[in-house]
Amino acid sequence: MIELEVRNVVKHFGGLQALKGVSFRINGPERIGLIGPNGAGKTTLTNIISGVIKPTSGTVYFNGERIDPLKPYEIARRGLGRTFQITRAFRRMTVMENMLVPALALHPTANRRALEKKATEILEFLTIDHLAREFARNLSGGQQKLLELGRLLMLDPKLIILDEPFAGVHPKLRQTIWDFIVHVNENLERAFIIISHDMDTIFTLSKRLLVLNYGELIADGDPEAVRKDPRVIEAYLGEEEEEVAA
Amino acid sequence: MYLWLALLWIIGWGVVGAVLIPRVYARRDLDVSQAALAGAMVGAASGPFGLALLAYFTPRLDWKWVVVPGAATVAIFLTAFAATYPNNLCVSNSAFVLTQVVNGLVVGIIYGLMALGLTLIFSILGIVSFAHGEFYMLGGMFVYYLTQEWFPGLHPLAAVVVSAVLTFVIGALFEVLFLRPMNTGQVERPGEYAILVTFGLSFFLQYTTLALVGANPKKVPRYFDYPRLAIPGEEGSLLKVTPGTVRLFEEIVIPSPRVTAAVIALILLGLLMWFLYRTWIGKALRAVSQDRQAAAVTGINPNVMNTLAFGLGGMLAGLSGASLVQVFSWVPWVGTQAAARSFVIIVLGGMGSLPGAFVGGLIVGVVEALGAGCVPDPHRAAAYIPAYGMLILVLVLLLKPTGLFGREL
Amino acid sequence: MNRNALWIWLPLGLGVVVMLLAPLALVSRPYIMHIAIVAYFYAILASSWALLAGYGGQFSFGHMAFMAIGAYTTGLFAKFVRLTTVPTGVCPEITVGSYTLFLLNPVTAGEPTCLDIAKATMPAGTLIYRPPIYVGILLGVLLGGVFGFLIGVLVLRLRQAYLALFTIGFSEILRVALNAEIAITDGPNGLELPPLFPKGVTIFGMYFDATSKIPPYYVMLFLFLGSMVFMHWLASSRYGLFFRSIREDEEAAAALGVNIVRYKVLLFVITSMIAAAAGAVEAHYIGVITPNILLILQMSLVIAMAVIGGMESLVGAAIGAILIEFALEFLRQNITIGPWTIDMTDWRLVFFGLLLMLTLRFQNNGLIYPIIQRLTRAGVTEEIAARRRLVPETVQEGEG
Amino acid sequence: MKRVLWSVLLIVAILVAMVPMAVAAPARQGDAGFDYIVVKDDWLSKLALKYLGDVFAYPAIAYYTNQKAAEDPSYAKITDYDLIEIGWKIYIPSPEEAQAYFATRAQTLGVTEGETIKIGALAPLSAPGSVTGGQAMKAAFEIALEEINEAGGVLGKPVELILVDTEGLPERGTAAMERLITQEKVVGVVGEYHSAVGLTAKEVAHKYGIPIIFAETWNDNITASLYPEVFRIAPLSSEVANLDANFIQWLGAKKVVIMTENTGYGIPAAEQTTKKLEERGIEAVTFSADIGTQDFSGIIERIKAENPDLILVLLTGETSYNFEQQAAEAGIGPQDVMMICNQVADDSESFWKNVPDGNLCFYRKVGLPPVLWNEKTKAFAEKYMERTGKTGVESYAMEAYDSLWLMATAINNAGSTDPQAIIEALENIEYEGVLGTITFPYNSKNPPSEAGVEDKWWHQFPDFAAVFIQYQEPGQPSSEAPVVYPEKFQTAPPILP
Repeated sequence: MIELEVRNVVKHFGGLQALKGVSFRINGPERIGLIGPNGAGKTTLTNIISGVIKPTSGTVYFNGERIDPLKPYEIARRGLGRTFQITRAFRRMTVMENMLVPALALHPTANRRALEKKATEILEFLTIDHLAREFARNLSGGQQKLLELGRLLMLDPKLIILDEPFAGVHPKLRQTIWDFIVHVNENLERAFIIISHDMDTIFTLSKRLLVLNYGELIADGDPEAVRKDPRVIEAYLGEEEEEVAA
Repeated sequence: MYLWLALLWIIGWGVVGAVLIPRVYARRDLDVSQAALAGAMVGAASGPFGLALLAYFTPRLDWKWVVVPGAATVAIFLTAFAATYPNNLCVSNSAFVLTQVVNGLVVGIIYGLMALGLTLIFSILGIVSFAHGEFYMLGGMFVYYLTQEWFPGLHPLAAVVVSAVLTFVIGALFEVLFLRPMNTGQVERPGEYAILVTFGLSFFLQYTTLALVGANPKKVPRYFDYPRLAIPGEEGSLLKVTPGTVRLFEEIVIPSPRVTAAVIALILLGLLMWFLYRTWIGKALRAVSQDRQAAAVTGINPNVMNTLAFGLGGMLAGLSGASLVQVFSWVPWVGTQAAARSFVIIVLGGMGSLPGAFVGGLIVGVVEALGAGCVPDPHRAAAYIPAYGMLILVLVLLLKPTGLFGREL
Repeated sequence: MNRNALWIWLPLGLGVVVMLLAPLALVSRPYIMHIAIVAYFYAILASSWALLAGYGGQFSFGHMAFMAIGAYTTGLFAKFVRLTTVPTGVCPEITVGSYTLFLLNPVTAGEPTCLDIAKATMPAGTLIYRPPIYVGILLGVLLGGVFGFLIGVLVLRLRQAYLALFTIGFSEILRVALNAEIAITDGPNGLELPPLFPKGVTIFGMYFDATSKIPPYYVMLFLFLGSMVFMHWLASSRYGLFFRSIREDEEAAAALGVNIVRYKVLLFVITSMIAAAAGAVEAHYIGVITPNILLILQMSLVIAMAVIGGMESLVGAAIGAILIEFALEFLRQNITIGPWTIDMTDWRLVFFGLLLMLTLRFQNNGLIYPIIQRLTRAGVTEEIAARRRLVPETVQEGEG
Repeated sequence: MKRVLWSVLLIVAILVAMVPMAVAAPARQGDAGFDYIVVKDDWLSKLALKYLGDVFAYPAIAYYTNQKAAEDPSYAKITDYDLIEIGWKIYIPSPEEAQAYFATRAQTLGVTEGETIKIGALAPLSAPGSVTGGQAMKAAFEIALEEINEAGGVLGKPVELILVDTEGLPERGTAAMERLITQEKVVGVVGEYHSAVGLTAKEVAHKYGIPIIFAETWNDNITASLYPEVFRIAPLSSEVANLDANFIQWLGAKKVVIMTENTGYGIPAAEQTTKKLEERGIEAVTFSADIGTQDFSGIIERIKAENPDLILVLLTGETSYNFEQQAAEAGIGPQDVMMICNQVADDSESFWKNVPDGNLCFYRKVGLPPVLWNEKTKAFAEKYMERTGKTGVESYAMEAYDSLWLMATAINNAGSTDPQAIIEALENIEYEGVLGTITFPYNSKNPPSEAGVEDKWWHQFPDFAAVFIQYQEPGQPSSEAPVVYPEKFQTAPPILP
């Protein structure tokens, strides 16, 4: 069962209203794109769902349980994984150690060898298994992104939120990431929320799109419908230049 | 007896407030940034009554919610103190209290100058220099050697200037050799590296000085003998000056070297403000402290600014040493306590805040003077001097880590 | 066991054997034994600090304070707590069964304690016991843990320089208080403690008196080896991974399900208890403990040992500590007043400071750890290169 | 790889640096001397290490080269050990020749070849100890050592003094004693400044049965434990308190403030003085401060409010200077109320530099008053002031000097290095030193309990003299400052503020 329900989430930062009552539902292994201009509230929404910040009002339910008052690690253990906008591999730990942290956090008493085997399989899929004993700091930026994805999978999450998974990644590695997302989504049946500024990728990759603008959810539907939505067009008018730069 | 009860009340309810109020506020989705401090203050001042009201109504907490109960707490403490020790000089003798406060303020200005250097370094480089005390020590040592050993007859003020240049050079050199690699990615853990390497520098400077100059205490004669002066007249004068002392209202006596040191410190403060706010380099420094990247884009070389800031910071410590070497006897380990005091001041004032360092210096000066003056047991009063500041440090870090004027952590 | 592992375990095993057998060779050279005991003491402190700061990223300057808490707890316990068969009636006391546990009152030298007063009224033949030493040591360890817990909870929000300053503050307050409260702690004169084995001890039929260095040598050595084994196990278990992930990136670790608060506090508790244990044993061995061990100088010695050995390696820090303790002692030896004088008392700490700075600048991981790492990670680069060829589709370089 | 190389290099460098200190490299035997042409980067000590196995053997090279140069001008003449030029022809002696040179040189110094007699010395030479005191004691030890060896050493052998830094820390004191006795095999130990260190050092001395003569540790308990090995030529803290109290009474003070340091010396001294003053009906209030306190302004205001007739300063080192000068600046200096400054004031140059307003300060000087100085005292004072550049002789320098001479004399009297014999010799000694005639009347033949005195007199030099001196003119050297008390030594009446 994968079911996320965000109900009327509002978040204030001082006088600034970052989210003005956002509600949506995810049911099943969906592949969702979350887009919006800069400052639309995408990262705030992710942080609220993953428990890093608390909403001013509103609630978040995950698989029938209210998760917004929980601590980030409790939410993570319930199967809700996320990455961050910048790469945050544990730089002075080896790739394999990176992979083991979430696995052992989830299953403290699990057989380490079995976990390593599982990690190796994931790394193989991500084409970085030969680097297992290398320190993460010695990996290239793209490889670190791959490592983050693999590490997240070790948490065995039902819902994965990826913040800019393609930003600054070499085109060849980009394909690996893409394949990985599709594979996990379709074969392992995990839900994805992908945040990206890269319109081409996101429109192709996701099956459903959420569009945030000034803290409001202005569109929710399949990519084709969203593309034609006048409110979305209006929100993005004149923003194209910046999007490319980002 | 009353005092202990009051302390028990203050600490007990303060802790309860500091723990409970943030939780209540968090549960109601309210801003919790001030909740711990305000909770502690309200709890300390009014106990369960105030806390219950606060928890029930959860008003928006601004500075009033800290200052008013804070003042009330101080009032409770003072009342209990007065009731317990009615014969204590701090209760019965207002001239005594005033003298202590003035003395504390005078010394506090100089403490503030030294802490200013530390806070300047923090605001530009983002590190705390643990070698700050050694620059203070060196500043004094240079003045001593310049005026007493190398060039006898050199005017002390000239020596102060030379010593400032020397401490600046040492600071800048150290920055180039040991701190610059932090910014070029040659160092794995910049934050920890900075703590340790400045620590090593402190070790190195202190023991090198000891090995070179020995342990005999050194001191420079007072820089200026003041002219004899009495305003308005000898009898009932408001201000009376003799070569060695300055006397206010007949009651408050300040030794003249301290006044000299404080005046030097104030002039330097003025110069520093002019430098930071009126010159191009100063503006560039402030720009770097606000936003490194943006500053770099406008053509400011952040590496040069780092060197400049560390040199300036060391120089400020050196200058406070140079102005105090006529007040205190000087030995190679003289910087240790001064450095500890600077830490207290910048934490209290807010790390990286220039006005904070100055105000913090004044507060610490007064607190130490009052602590030494008022703690009833004469045995403990002075023995605990190093602890008064540290107590402030620990409390500030627990209740309001950003200090009085600090930016968010 | 592969070749690499052999290269690590062989020297380590040899080292342990040497340490175990050293007293045979050193039995007539108690001074070397003494340095060795002190070296193990510093090794425990340096390696537990390495666990706290190198693994956990908690840059505490209060490690010596926990050590002092252990030492003073057992010292005060030995000074003030007595057991007797008859209630004293004047001392604060609790009676359990036929025994009464009571506290002596702090008095200035020369005045009678409550026990002296009570003795007058006690029936003849009343036995008064000092509670065993190990109880005091255990209490010290326990109290070290309690303080570690408190400090750990208090510093949760503080990072790097803030944490360093907070712990300096804590340790200074403790030092000043121990200095000033002379009636209780004997102030700067130091609190005197009974030896580890006040009545001597018999091991394998051999009797060692209270002043013999052999029993304390083994006590300290086993404490050292025991804590090393324990810390090594901890560091290589999941706890070690969690500690290091917290050091690297707290937020990311939390997002991966690591309970940061719990492991941070746990880390403080464990390392404080180890430091307290070392302090308690050392204090009984030396026989006196003064507040001066809390001077920042002493703390910086421990930190420098860990840094020079290698902060990210328990073994590296321990070896660094042992080497430096011996080096400092031998360098100190050079002050001979004969025809030639080289004054190492003055210069030895200068060199030490210079070494610390140079190590940090050019050899970030310390001097010992890279060697260990070279052994543990021998072949990794080759292995990666070899396997890369087997996986041709690997994309070479991203553009991070 | 590069990092490992660095590590190995650094470690090797440390070890290499340690090796020559731990073990002196053995001299190579059987080689004959030879001529040598100086090349780039040579210097004498390097050659000495290379060919003679001893970095300090370079004077031998110079000696033999100069001898050859006298006959054969192709050899260079070495006038400055630090200056040799490339191309010079010098003569490197064989190790035997070098040894022969040192043996003859030693003989000219009155020292016979062969093993030395080792005496240990304790002094605080680094912080937190009182480095000022330690360095003064060290200078005095050096003078005594030179004199002893010039006079032919002890039992016909040269004395080797092994001075160990105790850092003022009791635990370091234990370690230092362990090292001296078990590692260096010293036959006796002298010195120490801090009472806290003395208290632990005496335990180690007792454990190994090695005699120790304490120079400047005043704590009564050091001798009161009745250890046969422990002797002391420093005054007893309680007796000093008595002297102070007598002086204060004589001055006519009614209310006294004692400003003491928070240490093993200061606290008991203040307590004892208070007790003695109370016996005389004089009120006393004690303030105490941490060592290293700089700013006394708060405390000084409180002292002012107590309105004392006299302030007794039991702070030491730079802390005492800080207090005295700040008190003077705040209007309760020695020119405003009577002040007994700390004995460090005896170093008048340092005193006047640090306490320019310190005129009329009294201070207690342990040791003979200058009028009673014997030849030995005068000779020592002259040497000491020349060596240190000071203008006075601190009592602890005198005590350090006497303690070493006393030990040497006792060994000579005993005729052996057996500790028991030395202890016996010390018990019977009557030694003329810079402090006067030193004896230990309360000993195993005359224990304190039988002699009817307190235990603290055990192995204690009882006739320690102490006088009170007053600076009566600003900038006055301590040698010219008059003795004001006791009256039988008085050279000028006290000037009261």
